[in-house]
Amino acid sequence: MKLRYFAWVRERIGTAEETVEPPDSVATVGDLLGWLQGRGETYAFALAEPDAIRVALDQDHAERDAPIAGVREVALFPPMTGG
Amino acid sequence: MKLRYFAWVRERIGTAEETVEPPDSVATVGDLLGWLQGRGETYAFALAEPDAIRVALDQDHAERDAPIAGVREVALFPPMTGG
Amino acid sequence: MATLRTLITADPIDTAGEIAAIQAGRSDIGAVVSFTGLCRDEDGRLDALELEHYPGMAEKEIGRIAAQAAERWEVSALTVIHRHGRIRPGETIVVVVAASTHRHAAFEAAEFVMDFLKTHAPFWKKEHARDGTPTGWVAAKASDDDAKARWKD
Amino acid sequence: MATLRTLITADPIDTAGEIAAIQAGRSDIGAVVSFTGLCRDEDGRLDALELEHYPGMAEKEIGRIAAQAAERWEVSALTVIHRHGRIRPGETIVVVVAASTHRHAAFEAAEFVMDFLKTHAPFWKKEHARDGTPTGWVAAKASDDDAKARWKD
Repeated sequence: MKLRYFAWVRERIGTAEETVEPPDSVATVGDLLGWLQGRGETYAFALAEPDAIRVALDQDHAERDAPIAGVREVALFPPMTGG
Repeated sequence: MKLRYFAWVRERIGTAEETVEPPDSVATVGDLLGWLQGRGETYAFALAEPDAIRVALDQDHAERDAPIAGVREVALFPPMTGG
Repeated sequence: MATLRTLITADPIDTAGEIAAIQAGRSDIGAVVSFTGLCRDEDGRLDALELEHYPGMAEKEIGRIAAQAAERWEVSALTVIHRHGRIRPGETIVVVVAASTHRHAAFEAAEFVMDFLKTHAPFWKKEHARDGTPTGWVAAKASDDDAKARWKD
Repeated sequence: MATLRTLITADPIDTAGEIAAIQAGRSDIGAVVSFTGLCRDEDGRLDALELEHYPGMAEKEIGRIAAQAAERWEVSALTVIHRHGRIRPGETIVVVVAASTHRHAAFEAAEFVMDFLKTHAPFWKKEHARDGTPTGWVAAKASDDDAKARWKD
């Protein structure tokens, strides 16, 4: 599964994208965020305030309870500020 | 007092402006409309539907009960359709 | 203090020029909303609209509406231009441009101006048909009164 | 069927050209509303904004928002263009142009697009200060969430 990070999430994690293989127990967006927080200091820092993180699955906005099975690209980013 | 007519009020009365001297008993906009209706067929026709007539006193919108004493210019016209 | 520009004119209206002018030389504006009202051809039936107005009162009324909008919303600048005379399909009848720091003030001010202009500014439209059938005055729409009514506090 | 045009671009946006294009060659349009979002200089403090976006999703999301607006209101045409990359004060970040027969559809469609674009389109603004102090990401505004919420049926 490909992970993409934007804005300060990208800056805090220190990379724009990476490929990961979460264990089978990681079934939802919420599970994935919890799992990522345990991957190291930069992840814990970037995801410290879960409410400030938005998630897209294959380029569609997704809630915390959305299943990630079969998803190819997960994006994590702060609330949007365009326009 | 100068009277000015616009749009179909002007066309029905047959003139764009005229000067009149209503009697002292004509005190309000409503009185003036009633008095004008008695001035002839074209006036009666133009003012037959009083609800369709808007009035401005010295270029300000006015209601039927507005006094006309001291007013120099009274305009009669249909509901506006600009914009 | 908002910069107000109001104009009644028989000349063609340049919407792009008015938008450019309202933001020229300033970098405190974050939002510009423009409204352009155009003459439609009514499915090919219409040759032209004739816009009659009440000179003097038209200027006064549009100035008053613009001032009210600028008092009610935080706009940096507001432009209102209304044309009179003969107007062909595709040509511009009215332009409103509102500039502000944030977008809602600009949207609301422009809509408010249009709603009051429709019901309060002394202009009347007469249709000239393409096939020469008798011309007619456009009737006022109840929906315009409703639109105006919603701005009551 | 409304004509939709959506674009994400690094090039400067030509608001006047987009307004002209939406009404070119048609005489069934009675109302055109444009919204232009501009980069402010924040009282001279700002040197530039950097707009980061999520390529692919940004196009998809803006297309979706435009389609929703066109479904909800009777618009003849709707254009939404958003810029990314480095943008200087006074330059345009976003343009929405809505054309319709009557004005309310155009006003509402343009406002709806902006409210959803602010909260749903994957763009992020970073400020570059003129005096070289550390740059910062612009925080999302609760007022933008409120603005979006009012479009619920």
